[in-house]
Amino acid sequence: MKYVDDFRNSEIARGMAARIHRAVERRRRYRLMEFCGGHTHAIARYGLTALLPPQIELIHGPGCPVCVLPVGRVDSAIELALDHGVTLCTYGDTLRVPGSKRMSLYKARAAGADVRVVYSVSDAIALAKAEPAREVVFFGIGFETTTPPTALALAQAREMALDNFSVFGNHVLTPAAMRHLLAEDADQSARLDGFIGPSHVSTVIGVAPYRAISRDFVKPVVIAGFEPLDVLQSVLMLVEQINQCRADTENQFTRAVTEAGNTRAQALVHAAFETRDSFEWRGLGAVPQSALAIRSEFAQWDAERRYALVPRVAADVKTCQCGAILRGCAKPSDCKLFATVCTPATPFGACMVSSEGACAAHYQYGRFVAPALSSARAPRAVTSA
Amino acid sequence: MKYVDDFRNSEIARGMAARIHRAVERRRRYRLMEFCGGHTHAIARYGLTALLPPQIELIHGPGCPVCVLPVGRVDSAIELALDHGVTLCTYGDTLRVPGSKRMSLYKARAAGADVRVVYSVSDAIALAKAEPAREVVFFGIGFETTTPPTALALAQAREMALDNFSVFGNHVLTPAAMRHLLAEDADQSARLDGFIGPSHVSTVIGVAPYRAISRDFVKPVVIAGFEPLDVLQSVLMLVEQINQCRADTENQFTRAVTEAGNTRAQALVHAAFETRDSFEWRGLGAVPQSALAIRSEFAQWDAERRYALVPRVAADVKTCQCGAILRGCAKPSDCKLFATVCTPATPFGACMVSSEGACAAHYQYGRFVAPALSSARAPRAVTSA
Amino acid sequence: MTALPTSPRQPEFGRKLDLKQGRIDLTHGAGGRASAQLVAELFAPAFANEWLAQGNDQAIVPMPAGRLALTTDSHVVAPLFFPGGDIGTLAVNGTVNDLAVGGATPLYLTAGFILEEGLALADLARVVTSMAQAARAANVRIVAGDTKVVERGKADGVFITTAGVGVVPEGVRLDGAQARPGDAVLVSGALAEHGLAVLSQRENLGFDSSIVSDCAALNGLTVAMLAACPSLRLMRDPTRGGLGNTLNEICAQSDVGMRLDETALPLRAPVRAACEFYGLDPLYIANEGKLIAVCADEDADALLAVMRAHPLGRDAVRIGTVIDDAYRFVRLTTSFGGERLVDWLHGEMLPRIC
Amino acid sequence: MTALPTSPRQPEFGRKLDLKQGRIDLTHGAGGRASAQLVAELFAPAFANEWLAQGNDQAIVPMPAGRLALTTDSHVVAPLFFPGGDIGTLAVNGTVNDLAVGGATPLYLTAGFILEEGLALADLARVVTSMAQAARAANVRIVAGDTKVVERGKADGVFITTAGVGVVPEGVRLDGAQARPGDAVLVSGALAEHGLAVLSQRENLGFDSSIVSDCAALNGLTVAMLAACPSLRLMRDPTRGGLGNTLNEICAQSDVGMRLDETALPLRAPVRAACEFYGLDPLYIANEGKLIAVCADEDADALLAVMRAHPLGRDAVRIGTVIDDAYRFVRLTTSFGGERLVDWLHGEMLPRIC
Amino acid sequence: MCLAMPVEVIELLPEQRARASVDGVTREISLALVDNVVPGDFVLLHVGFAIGKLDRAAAEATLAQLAELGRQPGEGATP
Amino acid sequence: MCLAMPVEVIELLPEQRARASVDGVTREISLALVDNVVPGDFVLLHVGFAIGKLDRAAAEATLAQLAELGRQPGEGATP
Ligand code: SF4
Ligand code: SF4
Ligand SMILES: [Mg+2]
Ligand SMILES: [Mg+2]
Ligand SMILES: [Mg+2]
Ligand SMILES: [Mg+2]
Ligand SMILES: [Mg+2]
Ligand SMILES: [Mg+2]
Ligand SMILES: [Mg+2]
Ligand SMILES: [Mg+2]
Ligand SMILES: [Mg+2]
Ligand SMILES: [Mg+2]
Repeated sequence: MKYVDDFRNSEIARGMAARIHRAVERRRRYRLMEFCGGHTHAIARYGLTALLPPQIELIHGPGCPVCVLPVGRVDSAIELALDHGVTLCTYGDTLRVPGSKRMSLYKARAAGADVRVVYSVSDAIALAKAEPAREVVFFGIGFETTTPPTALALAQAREMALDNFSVFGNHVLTPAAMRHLLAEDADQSARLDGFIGPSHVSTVIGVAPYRAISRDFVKPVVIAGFEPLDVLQSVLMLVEQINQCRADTENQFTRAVTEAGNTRAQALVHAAFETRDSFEWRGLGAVPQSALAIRSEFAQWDAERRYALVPRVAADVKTCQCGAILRGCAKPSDCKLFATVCTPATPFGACMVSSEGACAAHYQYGRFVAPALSSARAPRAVTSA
Repeated sequence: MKYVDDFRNSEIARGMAARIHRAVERRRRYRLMEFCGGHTHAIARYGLTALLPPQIELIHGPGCPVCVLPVGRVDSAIELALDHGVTLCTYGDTLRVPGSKRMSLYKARAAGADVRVVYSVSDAIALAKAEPAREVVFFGIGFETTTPPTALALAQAREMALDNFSVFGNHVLTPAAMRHLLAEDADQSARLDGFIGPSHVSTVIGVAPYRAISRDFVKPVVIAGFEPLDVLQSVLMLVEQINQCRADTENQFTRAVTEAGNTRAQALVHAAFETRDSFEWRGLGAVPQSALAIRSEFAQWDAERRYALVPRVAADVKTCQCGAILRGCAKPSDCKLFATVCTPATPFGACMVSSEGACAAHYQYGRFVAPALSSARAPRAVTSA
Repeated sequence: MTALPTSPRQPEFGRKLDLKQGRIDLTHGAGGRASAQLVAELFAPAFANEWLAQGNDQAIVPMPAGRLALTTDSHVVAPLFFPGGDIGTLAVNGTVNDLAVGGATPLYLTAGFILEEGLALADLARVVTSMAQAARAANVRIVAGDTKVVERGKADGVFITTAGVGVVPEGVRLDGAQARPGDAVLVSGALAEHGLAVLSQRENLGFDSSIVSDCAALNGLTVAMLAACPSLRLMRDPTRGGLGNTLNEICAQSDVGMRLDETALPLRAPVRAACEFYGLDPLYIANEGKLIAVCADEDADALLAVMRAHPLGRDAVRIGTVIDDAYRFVRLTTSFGGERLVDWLHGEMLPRIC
Repeated sequence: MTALPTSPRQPEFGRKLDLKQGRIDLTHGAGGRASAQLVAELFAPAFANEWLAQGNDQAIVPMPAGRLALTTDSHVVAPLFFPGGDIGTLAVNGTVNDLAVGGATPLYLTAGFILEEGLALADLARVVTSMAQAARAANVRIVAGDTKVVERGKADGVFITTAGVGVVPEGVRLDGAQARPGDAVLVSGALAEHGLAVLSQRENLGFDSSIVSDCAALNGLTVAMLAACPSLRLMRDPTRGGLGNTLNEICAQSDVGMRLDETALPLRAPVRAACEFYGLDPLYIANEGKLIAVCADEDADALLAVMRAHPLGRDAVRIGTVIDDAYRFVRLTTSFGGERLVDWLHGEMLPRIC
Repeated sequence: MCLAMPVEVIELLPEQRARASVDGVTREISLALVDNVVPGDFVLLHVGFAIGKLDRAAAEATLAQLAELGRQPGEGATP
Repeated sequence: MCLAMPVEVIELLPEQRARASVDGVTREISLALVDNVVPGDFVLLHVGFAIGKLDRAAAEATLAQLAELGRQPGEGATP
């Protein structure tokens, strides 16, 4: 795969790792948060931690748009599908996300809801066009990367006067979450020495939003591609900034991120969405200015208005350590539920929901010494493939 | 079964048969048409022909409301189900009735039509009530026996303002068909010495309509129950009338038929239906005044109007001898198609469609010496139950 | 190594399957953790036996000497539960019986489940329990299985396909082609009860009656019959298509006809009444615990005596005789002394108005 | 008697089945004339063999000495036809392979069909023809079958449940519980091609590629492997759940762990690309013509040589080693020299955005 | 023909409905097409509706007639 | 994370659509979110949409940097 495999060269990776080893100052700690699940994935998938010197600590951030979907929004999606009888079109990632009372869209389907996995919002538009008697709701989730297609769908729906289509909007904003992590308490800010900045999000929003963060919080940010060499190079760039006491925003992912980003996509998003005052993130709680709402011009295509959804408040599971993990204050193995009752098949918290979540990644890729395993000792399988 | 098994006593039947043997005049022929399929069924099912003296010839009439449904009306039912996308509720008997181009409601189902077998028109009403988004059409077929429930359903639909329900009306009138058989040509009339008159039809319409026929055509009619002893007694009564040169209408089925019939049912039918000028009968062609149309007061619940059905004219299969058989001029075994390509599984004509049709009854119950069998010599079954 | 148990084990499942409130969803069919849990917590304990417990892609089982009998049936009944049984009892007994009527001793079953998303786990558990009970009663082991889940609207609750393996003892040679003119035709009991028990539960058609499915495993009865009657030509269970269709199959295979005596046909009063209600012919309605036997005329009485001594053959009767007939017709002498044909079933048995 | 043929025969069917334009309707499942015609004109000629032709409720077949292997799988793939095969080839090969990987010689299959009303007869005929071809290729006989028809919307075209019977030669003892630390883990060829070939045909997901299902019968390959390698511990076909799930099953059964080498995993370029497109992990995607083998380390090279000499094992490679591991983890050494777990599959493999 | 059978009404239900029974088989039927039915009456049932009452006296009379007519000549029948 | 991958546009289609290809796997994508794409261009594909163009010169430059940075000390790297 061109422009993919090149960035997975293990020979170069070893050289990069050696260079990082040489670059770190022996007594110093480098606490770097990779904001995005994509980076978490690359780190776990390629075992990058093992290549890095002990001075570097990677902290998993809240950068998985599926994981951070709060219980209340999942409940509303289930309400749409079960109680309002709509056909809910969704990306495959959301099916296992837990709502309250152990519900999920998988279970809602089993209970009779019409929930369909789509690869693209275009599939939902096509379904609504083909079957005018069906009410189609698209479950819009995702960061700035995924928002432009949803914005385009809203524009198309209006243009086509497609009145059996609407969007349940849950798009969230990454810079707001980064700011929140840094602003919430001084300790937190003090614990982070720099950010590995979003990759594909930045393709859309460009470099500018991070420059402001670097300046406001005096933190270095390096926008990094999702391939393992991208991550290593960005770590090196952060180490160098920290050594030099700089706090700039730099761009490692120059092949896909420009200063201004994708202005066409930004304009589409701006036309269809406005910023919410506040939005709940699973694990983080309410984060100001961190999500988008559909503009009133599109009220007819806004499922929240169309079905008069009442905001649902539902608490995260108490013993779940996600909040601390997402803030960089705890590790998955610190959670009592990890790999006992909370597993990728039966996730409790944000971090276990998507395979990119910190707990899921640790479960799948990093659980070399697992905690005491559950005592379920079931008989062997009757069926075999 | 009380009032059923009593009328199936074979001991008494043998005595009745002996009495009929004694009653017939040796040189005379008694050509008796049993109008109803119910009688045809009893005759075949109990092997009554074998009990009767050779002087008595039983001729099968057109008395099966399913068999006489013409191709065009079946085509319209299929059109409703396939092209108008309605849910067509029907009695189970109609599924195999052939329309044109080898279609049937069975095949329409296979092609995607929503065709549901109901036991009663009430089931269709209940479905329409329960699912307001569904257009439910009841395929109303049958003689005077089956018409009152349909009339009641129309009245209920109006009362409940049930606007997703309608009736595709094909109810037909037996006295009109009897008159037609007698009136159409003098030969035909001359060939019949008397009628075994309808049983459950008469429960509804009473005795009066037949009195007029007896008078107008000088033919004896005996209204007879459907059990074998009823048939035998009625044959005896007809033999006696013929011997005495009488042409009266008599009532053997006194336990269920009164002079006036069921006036409540008649009133309901009259309120909902009016007589059609003419109606096509499979095998008989157009028969004047022989069927009911839904009155204009119920236009909204009349599927013919609601879906603007264009009357379809489609010819019966040419080589089919049904017309002659229904007129009493031929027997099933006279037809080249009988038991070769025309079988109960693949019926061509009216007489093979329902198990009460003359050809089907002969196939099922009376085909002791079959014609040359088809040469299909397929290998044995792979599946077994 | 730590003190972990040394026996093989499943992945961790987190919480247990909710067999009361839970439902089948697509993950139960995806072959991963949820599939393994369904097997571990439901199927394996219910069907427990050493071969199943091997957990391989195939069960490897011992086999006594003799020829092998193989059969399969897919089961799709609606509703899943009916008076006298459910799809689980049916799936076991239907396949056991197809082995038994071949003279085989049923030994092993396999079971393939196709589950519809949304199926209540409680219903599945009930069905599986029924299967386990029926298998114990019939003395067969369910040694291999498979489970697939399809989306809602792409199945109807649960379909179960069972296959059966039995061994045919030396000297036993039953065959549908062995009926000879003069042979006696016997039936082991009252007809049409399974089909009507199912029908009685259908929406819109529902009626109340004492009719209960006759669903049962016939291998006990067939063993007794084989031991008692060396002239036994064939046995068959008149399931789908009923007595009428099954006898036509035998006539076609053996190139003979049959003459039945209507007055001998064992029909209970509620069965006759329910058939009269809906215009159904009991001769074409399914049985799931009855068999037809054909034997030499002279052995018929002795065989009937043996059948009647078994609980499942208490009402066994002779219903007719095999005849020579170029057309291979099944002819019925009516109670009136007339005759009619009992033809192959055409179409379905549906409630009729005429 | 007249000059009628003396061989058994079907009822008259009137006109022949329209295998071009016709569709399955409910009468084809009612057990009467239409059912018999479907069997006579489609299934019987396609699967023709003497046991099937007996037309009894069970097939009675000869059986060589040895232990018996039994297996079953239900097949529910959508769409029914995909590059490289269809549900018919799958239904035969899937069951043949479950026998073959147990060291058995597959001999007999049974097939239960559940058909949806409205299924095009042409599609059914195509599937049945594929089954017949696959059975011939695998040298197995389809000796018993069953067909049910359910109403439109209560199935998905056609479901096929096959059961398989094979014989395990003396001396062959494969078992998923026999893997021992130090053993070599081999795979017979490139991974994930069946699952992706099916996915490529799904509406909304459709992509074009050269990816073709690997669906094939492995019994030729397994015979060669058994002959060549006395230390063969076990074989398994990594179907639903893919390599990842299947290796976890083996580790659970054998109470061991495994260490795989990522660079050794055979993945063709289009498979890697398609997985990248949709966020799928090829380790969990189904194969239908591949097997995993575990053997003593010292025999691995010889076994690989034998496998590579067979057309279905041309790309066989060693992918890892069995290790002692209390947690029975499958660990993958990444191309970067890191390590990750290859866990049991959880949920389904669905296209993802993140 | 028109399938119909005599059934005994065993219980009146609201909305002109009733339970009817034959040989231990019972189901709900509609009485909307007939007047003055009470439990114990027999009605003629067709497609779920009573289409007429059965006149038990007439039934018995017919049966008596049939018994008489069906008696073999040697059995001392009245003419 | 947000799954996205570089794909090569091989054919422009009507309505701002295109065929894209990676290693012999092709599918239709939407170009509605990007400007001035021509066949041969690489775009970043996410949920069926090109969300940005890939700057091939920048990519090559990064690769060159990486090759340089990744060279082991003994290999004669420039600082
Ligand atoms: S293991 Fe589960 S419960 Fe614990 S922090 Fe992670 S997601 Fe939350
Ligand atoms: S056998 Fe068929 S074609 Fe011939 S008259 Fe009877 S119904 Fe018509
Ligand atoms: Mg397998
Ligand atoms: Mg399986
Ligand atoms: Mg059977
Ligand atoms: Mg069968
Ligand atoms: Mg069978
Ligand atoms: Mg069976
Ligand atoms: Mg369903
Ligand atoms: Mg299997
Ligand atoms: Mg298999
Ligand atoms: Mg379907």
